[in-house]
Amino acid sequence: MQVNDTNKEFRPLIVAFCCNWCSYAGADLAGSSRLSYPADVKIIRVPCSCRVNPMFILRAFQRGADGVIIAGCHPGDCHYTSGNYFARRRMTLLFSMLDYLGIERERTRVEWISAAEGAKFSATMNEFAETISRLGENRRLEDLRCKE
Amino acid sequence: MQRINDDVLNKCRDLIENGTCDRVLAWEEGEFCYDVTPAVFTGDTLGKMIYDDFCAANQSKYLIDESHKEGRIAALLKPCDTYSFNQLLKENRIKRENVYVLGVPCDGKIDAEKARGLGIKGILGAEIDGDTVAFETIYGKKTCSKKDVLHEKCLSCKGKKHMIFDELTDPEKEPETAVPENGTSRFDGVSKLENMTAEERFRFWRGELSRCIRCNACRNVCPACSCRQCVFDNPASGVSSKANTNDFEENLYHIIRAFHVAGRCTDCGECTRVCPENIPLHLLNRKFIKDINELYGEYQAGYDTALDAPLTSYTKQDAEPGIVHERGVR
Amino acid sequence: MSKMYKISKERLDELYAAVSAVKSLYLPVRSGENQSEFKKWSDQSDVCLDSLNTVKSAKELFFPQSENLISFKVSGKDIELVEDRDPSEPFVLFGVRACDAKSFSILDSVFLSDPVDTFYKSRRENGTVVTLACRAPEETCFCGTFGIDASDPAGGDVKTWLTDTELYWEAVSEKGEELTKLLTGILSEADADADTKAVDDLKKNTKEILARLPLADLKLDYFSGDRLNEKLNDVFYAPQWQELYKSCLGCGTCTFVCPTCQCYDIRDFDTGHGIKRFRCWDSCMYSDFTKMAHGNPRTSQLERFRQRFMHKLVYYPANNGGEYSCVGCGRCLAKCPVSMNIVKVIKAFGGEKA
Amino acid sequence: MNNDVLIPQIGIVTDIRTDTPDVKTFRVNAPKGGKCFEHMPGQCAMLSMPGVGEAMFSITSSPTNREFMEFSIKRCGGFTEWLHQIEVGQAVTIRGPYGHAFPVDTALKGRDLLFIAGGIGLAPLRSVIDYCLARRSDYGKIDIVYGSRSADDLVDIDEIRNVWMNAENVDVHLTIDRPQEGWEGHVGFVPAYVKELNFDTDKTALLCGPPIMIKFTLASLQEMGYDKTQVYTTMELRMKCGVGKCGRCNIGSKYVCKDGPVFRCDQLDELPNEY
Repeated sequence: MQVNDTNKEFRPLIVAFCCNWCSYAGADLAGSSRLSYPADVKIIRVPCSCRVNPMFILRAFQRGADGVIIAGCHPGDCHYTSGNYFARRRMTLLFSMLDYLGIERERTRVEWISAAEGAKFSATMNEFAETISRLGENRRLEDLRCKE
Repeated sequence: MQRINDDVLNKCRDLIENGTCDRVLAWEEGEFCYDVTPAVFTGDTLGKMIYDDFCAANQSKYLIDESHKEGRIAALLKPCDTYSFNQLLKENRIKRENVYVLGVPCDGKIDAEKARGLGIKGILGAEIDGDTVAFETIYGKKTCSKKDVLHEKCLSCKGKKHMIFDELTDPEKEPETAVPENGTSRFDGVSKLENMTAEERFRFWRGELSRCIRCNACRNVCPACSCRQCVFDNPASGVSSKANTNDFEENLYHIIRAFHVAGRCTDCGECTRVCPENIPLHLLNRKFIKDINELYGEYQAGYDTALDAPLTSYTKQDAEPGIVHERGVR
Repeated sequence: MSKMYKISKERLDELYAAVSAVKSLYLPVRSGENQSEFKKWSDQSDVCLDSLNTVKSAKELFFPQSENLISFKVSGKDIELVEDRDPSEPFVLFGVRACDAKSFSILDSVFLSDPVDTFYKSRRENGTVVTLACRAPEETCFCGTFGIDASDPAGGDVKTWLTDTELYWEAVSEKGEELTKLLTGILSEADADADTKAVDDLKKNTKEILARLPLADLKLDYFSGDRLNEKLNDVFYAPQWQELYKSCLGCGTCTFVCPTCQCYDIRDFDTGHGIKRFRCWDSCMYSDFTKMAHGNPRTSQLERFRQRFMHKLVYYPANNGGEYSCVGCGRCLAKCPVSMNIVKVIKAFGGEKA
Repeated sequence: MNNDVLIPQIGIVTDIRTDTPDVKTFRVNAPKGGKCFEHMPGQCAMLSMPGVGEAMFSITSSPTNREFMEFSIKRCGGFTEWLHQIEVGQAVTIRGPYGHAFPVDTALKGRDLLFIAGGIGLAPLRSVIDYCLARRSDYGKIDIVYGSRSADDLVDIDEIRNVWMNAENVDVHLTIDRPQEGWEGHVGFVPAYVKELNFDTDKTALLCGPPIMIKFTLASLQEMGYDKTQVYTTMELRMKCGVGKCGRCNIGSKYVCKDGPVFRCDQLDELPNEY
C-alpha cells in the first residue's frame, strides 16, 4: 500500500454508485439527518447495484476518480429480488481482477446500505474517503490525457 | 510426409459419400510445416485436407457461421475444441443439427514460435517421433523435446476426452474421463502472480500489456467473443478499439474483455496462441476461472451445457466482495 | 564508395552510448519472450541484433501507431485550436533490416507526395537510418521477390554488417557521414583488405542462403506492372478470393505488423476538459473501416480481405510505376493467427516459377 | 504553428436555412468574415465538430459567391444529427478544399449542359449551376432535371423558382416520386422523366443523386444515345484525410477524395464496382 504523506493537500475524488431504492435513499436520509460526508464523494444514482457495469468503474477511474464505491440494498432486500446477488458476484470477481493487476485493492468497495441507514452511509463514506486519502492519487489506473 | 491419418480421411470421405455431410471443416497445408490454415473441404477437395500436430486452431468459432449455412458440415474437433463447441451451443450460437462433430484425438500441438525461441530458425519441415521433434531447417536438422515446443494451451491440457461428439475417429484412444495432463498445474501461473506484491504484479502486467498493439486478434479468435458488435467497435462508447493510445486503454480493453468472457471462457488458450506480442492473456482468463472455482465451486465452461453459469447464478451465502481485501495483504 | 569503419562486437555498448549522448537511439530491444521491438536505448536495454524481425516494423518511428494532431477547447458555441503536436527530435534508428529500409521509400511515396504529411516528414528528416545486413534469413523471408538485397541493404544513411566479432560501418549519405563524424573516437578505420573480405564473405554467404530459401522462387508475374490497370478488374473479380478470405478472422495483426500498411484513422478523444484529435493506424480488415452514416460499401470479410491484397499487389503498383506495397519481410507469415498471408494469395494467382 | 493539411481552421455558421424536413443549408464564414478558402464547383470540404464527428460535404455554393460558403446537408447520422440542432453563431472546424472539380473551365465550356439531380444530390450540382449562371455567356443551353420524393423534399425551391426558372436560356424540369395534393408538375422517377424529356444528345450531362438513381439515369441516357464520356457524376465514400493517404476511400487505384469525387462515367468503368 502506498501512503501519501508528501501531499497533505490531496483531496480524493470518490465516485459512489448508489442503488436508487436503498443506498440513494440512505444518502438522502444522511443529508436530512444532518450527518456529514465528504463533498468529494460524487453520487451516481443507478436503478440497482447490478446496473453497474465493470466499464462504469474503470471509466470512473479514467476520468479522475481515486476510489469507487458501489452501494446497494442488503442481500435479500433487492427491489428487483436478486439484482444485488448478481452484483455481488460480479464485483467480487472484478475487484479480484483489479487486485491481480496490481491496482490497490482499497480503491474499490461494495457496501450494502438500506434506506434507513443514513448513519451507515455517512460513516461508510467518511471512512472510505479517509482510506483513499491515505492511499493517495490513483496512479495505476489513470488516463494521463484526462489530467488537466 | 503424410499429414493426415488415413482413418480420419476415409471417415470424412464416407460422411460425404453417404450423404451425412456435404463438407468438412479441417485444415489446409501451407508453405512450411506449421502454417496450416483452417479450411472447408468438399468431396472434390478432400485430398488437400490435413490434420496433424501443427493444427492448433480452435475451429469451433467458424461453426457459428458454417452451421447457419445450408447443408451439414462435419467438423474435426479436438478435445479442447469440444468445450468451446458446447459453450457455443449453450449460448445458442451454433445450429447443432447442421454440424456433425467428428472427434479427433490430439497429442498436443506444436508452436513454431516456441521452436524459434529455442534457436531453431528457418523451419521447413518436421518429423515427430514420440516425444522428439526433428525439425528440418534452412540451417540443418535440429531436434528438441516435443514438450518444449508445445503451445501453452497444450501444456495445461484439460484432458483428452471429447465433451461432445457424433463420432470419434479413434474410439480406442478416448479416455473414460478428462484427466488434466499436468494435474493442477493449470493455475500455477496465476498462483505465482497472486503471491507477488501488488507493486510486482502491477509491474508485471504493465510489462506485458504495454506490448499490446490493439490488433484485436485475441477478441476475433475467441469463441466466447461472439457478439455481433463489440463494445470496443462502437465509436459512441468513447474507447478507441484500434488505437494504441495509452496504458489506461490497454488495461481497460483487457480487463473488460476478460470479464466479459468470465464464466464462459473454456480456457481454450486461443488468445495466447494468436497474440502477435506473446502476451500471456490466458493468465487473465485463468484468474477468473480460479476465483470462480474457489469462491463458487468448481466450474468448467463447456463441460456440461445444463449447468448454471457462475455469473448468471448466485447463492445467498456467496462471499462478500470484501473477501478480496481480506485475502492476506501482499 | 565511402570509407568503411569498424568496431568490435564487445564494444557495441560504447557505440550505443556515444550515439545516445547526441541523439535518441532506437534499436531492436528484447520485448517479451523471444521477441524484439524498436525501443529507445538505455544502458539497461537488452539489445538483440540477432533478431531478424521486430514484431512491429520500423515504420513506427516515422508513422507512430497513435499520435496527437491538435486539441480543441470548446466553450459554448466557440472552438479554440490548441497546439498539441507530439514533438519530433533528431534520432538514430539502428539495426534496420533491408526489408524495413525499403518500406520507408514506399511510405515516402504516400506521405511525402503532395500535399506533404508534415508529421511524417519531420520525423523522416530527423531520423538517421542505420541498416543492418542479414546473416541468417528465415523461411518466411521473400524480400528477393521485390528486388531487395538483404545482404547489402539500400535505403538507409549508414550500412552495417555484423560478423561474429566486428560491426562494419559504412556511411552512404550525408546524414550518415555526419553521424560517422560524431563517432570518430569510437569507430576505427577498417582494413582495406582483410575487413573488406570479411564483409564480402558475409554478403556472399547471405546471398547463398537467400538463393535457397523456400520462397526464393516466388514470382509476381501475374501482377506485373505494365498490364496492371487493364487487369485490375480481372484480379478483382477473380474466383480465388471466394476461397482465400474464408479463414480470415478480420483482426488487424497483418496490418499492424506490416511495414508498408499505412492506412490511418483520425479520432477525437474527449478528455473531459477538451478534445484531443489524434490519428492512429487503421486496418482495412476491420469491419468499420469504410462504414458511413448511411451504409457500408464493404459489408463482407471477402471484400475487406481482397482490398488489402489488391492494394498491395495491384492498386499501389498501378499508381507507383509497378512497385509493390510489400517488402517480403515475412511478418504476416509468422504472425497471422490462421496463417493466411500474402504469399498464399500470390500463389493462388499462380505466383511461382514454372 | 501546426500547418499540416489535417489541421482544420475555424468556421462560423452565420445562417441556417431549413430547406426540407431533413435538409438544412448552413452558411459558413471565416471568424473575421469572408470565406475560409476558395474552391471550384464540385469540390468538398471536411466539416467537423470536435468530439462529435468529422465528415466530408460537397460545397453547395458557387465560387462566384465572394462572401460565404454554403453546405446543404441531409440529416442521416451522428454528426449531421448534431448539425441539424445547432444555432447560428456556432463554430465548426473546416478544412479543404478537396478533390477534383467539375471541368467548368475546360470540357464544359461552350457546351449545352444537362443537370440531373435527385434529392440531396442537387447539393454539388447547385455549385456548378450557379457558377454557370454567373458566367452565362460561357455556356450554351442549360437544362435542369430535379426530382425528389415529394414536393416538400425539393431543396431550396425558392432559388429554383425565382432565379433558375427566370434565367436566360434555362429550362427547369421538376418531378416528384408520387402524386401529391397541390403539386401540378410532373410525377415520376427521374430516370423515366429524363427519357420522357428526350433531350438531344449534343449535351454534356452532370448527374448526382442516390446510387440507384445514378445507375438507372445513366442507363436512360445511354439508351437515348449518350456516350459515357458525355456524363459526369460525383461519388461518395467514407473519407478521413481528404488527401489520398488514409486509404479509406480507396477504390481501385483511385482515391475518391483526391482523384474524385467528380468522375466522368467512362472512368468509373475502370474501377471495381464497390460503391
